[in-house]
Amino acid sequence: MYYVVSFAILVTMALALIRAVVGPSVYDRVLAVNMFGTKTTLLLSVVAFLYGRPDFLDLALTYAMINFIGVLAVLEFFQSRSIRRENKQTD
Amino acid sequence: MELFGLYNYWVFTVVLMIGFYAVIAKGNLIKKLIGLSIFQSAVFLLYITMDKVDGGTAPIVQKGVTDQVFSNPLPQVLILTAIVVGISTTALGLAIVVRIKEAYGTIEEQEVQSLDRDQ
Amino acid sequence: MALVIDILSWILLTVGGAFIFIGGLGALRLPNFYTRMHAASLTDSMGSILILLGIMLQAGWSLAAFKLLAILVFLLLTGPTASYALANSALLSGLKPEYFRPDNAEK
Amino acid sequence: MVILFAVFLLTLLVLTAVAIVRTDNLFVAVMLTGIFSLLMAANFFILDAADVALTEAAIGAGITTVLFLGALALTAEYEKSISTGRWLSLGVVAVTTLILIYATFDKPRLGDPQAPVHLHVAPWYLEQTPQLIDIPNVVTAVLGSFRGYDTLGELNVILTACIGVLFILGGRRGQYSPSDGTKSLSTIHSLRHHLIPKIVGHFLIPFIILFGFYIQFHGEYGPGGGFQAGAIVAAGIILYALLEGEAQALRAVPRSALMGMVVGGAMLYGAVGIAGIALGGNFLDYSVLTDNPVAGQQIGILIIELGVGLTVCGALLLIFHAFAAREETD
Amino acid sequence: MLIAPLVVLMRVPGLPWAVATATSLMTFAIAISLTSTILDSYSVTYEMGSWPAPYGIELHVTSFSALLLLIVSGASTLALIAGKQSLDTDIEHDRQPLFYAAWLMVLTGLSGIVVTGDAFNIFVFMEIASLASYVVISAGSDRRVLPAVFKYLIMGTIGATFYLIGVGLVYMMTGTLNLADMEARIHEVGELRPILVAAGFITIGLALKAAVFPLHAWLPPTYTYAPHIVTVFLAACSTKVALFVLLRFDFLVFQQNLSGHEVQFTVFLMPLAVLAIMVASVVAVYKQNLKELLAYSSVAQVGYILLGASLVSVPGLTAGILHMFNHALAKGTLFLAVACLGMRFTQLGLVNLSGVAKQMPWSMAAFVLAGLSLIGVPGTAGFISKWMLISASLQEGALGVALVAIILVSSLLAVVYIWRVIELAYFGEPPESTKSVREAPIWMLVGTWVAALMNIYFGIIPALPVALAGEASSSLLQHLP
Repeated sequence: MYYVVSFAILVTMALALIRAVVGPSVYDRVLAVNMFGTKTTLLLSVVAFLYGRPDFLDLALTYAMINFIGVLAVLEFFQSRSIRRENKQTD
Repeated sequence: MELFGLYNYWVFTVVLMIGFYAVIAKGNLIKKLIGLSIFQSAVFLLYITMDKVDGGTAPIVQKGVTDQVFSNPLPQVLILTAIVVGISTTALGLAIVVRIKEAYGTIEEQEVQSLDRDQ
Repeated sequence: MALVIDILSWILLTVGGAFIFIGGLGALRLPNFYTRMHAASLTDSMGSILILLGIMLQAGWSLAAFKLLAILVFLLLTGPTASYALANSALLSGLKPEYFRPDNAEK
Repeated sequence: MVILFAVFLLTLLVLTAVAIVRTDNLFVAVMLTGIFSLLMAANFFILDAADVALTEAAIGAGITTVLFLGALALTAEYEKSISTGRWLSLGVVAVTTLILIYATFDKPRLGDPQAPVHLHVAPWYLEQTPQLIDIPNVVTAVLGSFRGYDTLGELNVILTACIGVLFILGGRRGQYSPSDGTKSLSTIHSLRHHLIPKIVGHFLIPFIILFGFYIQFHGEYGPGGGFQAGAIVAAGIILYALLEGEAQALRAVPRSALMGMVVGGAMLYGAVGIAGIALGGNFLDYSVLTDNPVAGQQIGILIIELGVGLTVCGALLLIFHAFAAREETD
Repeated sequence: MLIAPLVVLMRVPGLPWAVATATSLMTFAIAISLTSTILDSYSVTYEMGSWPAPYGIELHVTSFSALLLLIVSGASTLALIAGKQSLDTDIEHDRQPLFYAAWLMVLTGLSGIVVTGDAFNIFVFMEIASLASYVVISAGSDRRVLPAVFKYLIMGTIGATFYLIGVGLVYMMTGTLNLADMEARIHEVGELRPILVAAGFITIGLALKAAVFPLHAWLPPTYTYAPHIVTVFLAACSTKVALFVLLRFDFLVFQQNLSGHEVQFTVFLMPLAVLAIMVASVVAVYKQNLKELLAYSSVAQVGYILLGASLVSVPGLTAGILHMFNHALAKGTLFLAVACLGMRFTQLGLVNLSGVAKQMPWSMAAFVLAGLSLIGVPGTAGFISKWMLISASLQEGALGVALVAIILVSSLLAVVYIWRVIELAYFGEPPESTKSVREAPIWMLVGTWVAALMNIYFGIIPALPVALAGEASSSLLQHLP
């Protein structure tokens, strides 16, 4: 059973990866990265049970966290950049 | 299965070389650093590949379970160290790139070189 | 009883997997950014809930179940937040035609 | 079956790497690097290296991405597609690839229990750790005690990087006098005007830091330890900086405190080592710390992990602030 | 006493010059005491954390490492004592604590590499040393230092990673990281392909770090634009330490286990060494910047060391190792003298230095002495090692004669490039702008002269380094048939 789920997750990861590579806009890529992170988290939870080592769920938690921080960092980068561009234009 | 057993090594080689190519062929300094970090990650893969044992599990002893096979802890320790070394190098490299940008106004290797030649 | 739980968790897992897969498909196939976002973020949340619930049923009452719950709460908090921030900043910079084309969005 | 997962993930890994090299948008490349790290970490996990996966996720996917973004904000976003000596480099790469592939055919198969790696030193660790040190996580035991000297060296590496970044970016600070324009930029410069991320973030930060401490002190029983914990706590504080702005985060945890953490952590490690000598053992010999060698080992590992955590966290944050501070005065 | 190299490792800095110098001095003292122990008993080992060798990390000090430790700590101490004023002018005051911290890290890294007996530990300390040296180099005031450091960083990291790959492959086949243990266990798998490839990777990686000829691109710009005192330290040590690891790996671990290893050594490394000597010497002759000239001369000197090693004989290797010591002395002195000049001149192009000997006689005199040693004039340290190199080459028959010819020609080239400097400095007319230049500060002169006199001392009484080098080379080659 776990196999089926993890396979679905893997395929979705591949799809997200394609979206991240293809783009076209940067936001698409951020979206894909976010999806990718969520999928990795899920995959890890599933595999932890697949291996019978549920104590490794810490890892999945870390991934979820890092993913969130990463996405926020990216967005913050965007905002500061667009603000800077506006400043340049108004100057 | 026999072929899959070597697949990791091939991936290691290919990823390593992709990173290496980025380092030596790309002119953009940040791209070079990205390549460098890929290059280093590939080595991590080599080490982690060695430590896998069939039917093994991560080397954390569980209470009450006796007949477990564990993967090799030593390469993992080495790679923990190597990851930290990797990020240290990256951070330092980025700091230098930022300074280069401030001093030259560009982060393309060729432009930096031509600016130097003009001096 | 154990069988019921097994079957229940299997159903949850399968449906969750299906959700996730559909979401991935949507994110790949839909025509523009906002629709893709719609596909990805909603199925993400639903899929995570289902899958993690499924595993929780398997885990029973234990530390693992608690951790799974933590992961679930975490995902449920961060996922929509990230989506919101993403959509927001896309909209803000959407003035630039590079990222957002009104004619595309109306299709 | 699991090996199929690995094969799948590895293939994705290669694709990501190719995409990273091919794109000329540096920003995209950095994001793909994040994906690359996550994939790598998932792979490590499947290959039974839980500790490494944790570290790679926290440091590789989290901190590295943030640092790259910080540097990108200071430099340029697009790469000009000048490649220097493309054919020569392709040639070098091809030759090296062939050599490496050549080497693979005598290598032990993945997971082969008869591989030399599994026969010589490693079994000793696995057998002796329960008796000599008696903590479940063998990785932590090797890291902290058997190869403690390496870890000390590694601490010095990150210390050096921290010193280096501060030194390199710290120069000529005076030449930037923030004008009014940049002031207003630095106030807008954060996500603080977004209510939802802010509230959620504030809700999460304590948990992240708490989780970091859990990883720190649970490192002997599960995957985790000083490095991971340091990176996670640092990530939590970086999140705070993202939400509230750089200056606010510095007010909460000032630079001098961070420097104190860095130096103090390293000192702590050293002090344990010296204590070993003072009590009649060798350098970094924890057995002599108490009457019972096993308990001594445990205490020693606990303390040095704490030192490692402090240093890593402090150093990463200092590096982050060094980049972010540049950005604001830019 | 054994602990003391480690005390240095502990010294977490944040403190300025005095502490740095004290620590460096302490290391030097330890190095001396270690050396005297080594002279009595062949080698010293120390088990970190009391774990037995292949499991824990072991420090392993042999006569070879003692020699290197002497070079490293001596160069650091001398450079620090002599260079305080020079560094004060190069680096802003508020950044100095960080600078000295990084300096100590270089010292830590280099001495760590030298004393350890564990392959992975070498990597860790190599990274400490190189990261810290990027930092101290980047303190240079010219903006061209930045691309130079970046190049060094890229090449250095590639080198280190190659080394790591090599170690990984060896570990994969032997299951151990301890050098001595590796040596014993590699027998069984010596003929397998991963080991061959590993040998290749380790050699290339370390050759990158050591600036062996075709891989030397990072060295000249780095040395040229680094702060003068940093150049003194690095020129004296960093490539030598990489060479040390290279020789140790090649001879101890791979030597008797790979068939045809000597042939590879001779076929690959000797031409490289010869090319390095010739090409770099010729380039040095044409360089217009004093430091760049000396940097290219360094590349040539690395060639000499490698040439000695590639003879794969005890006298040859002894000569090579001895040349490490002597070159460190000569180059250290030369760069110290340059640092004295650098106190008074911002531009170190040869043109600017015209007639400088009239204003700064003492600095230039030291430069001349060290230059003589570099050329290999009898009575200086450089003569001893070149003489040994020549006599070792002569044992090799016809090939040896050719090598001797090359050594002589390159020595002539050295005469030419040193003479260019001397000619300008002594016989050139000082331009108006430099009339007011005074002699360098007294402490720098004292430091420079101590170094210069050491050149003479070890030229006349070379017993200590010769003994260490001889013992080192015979132990490296103990398995030779």
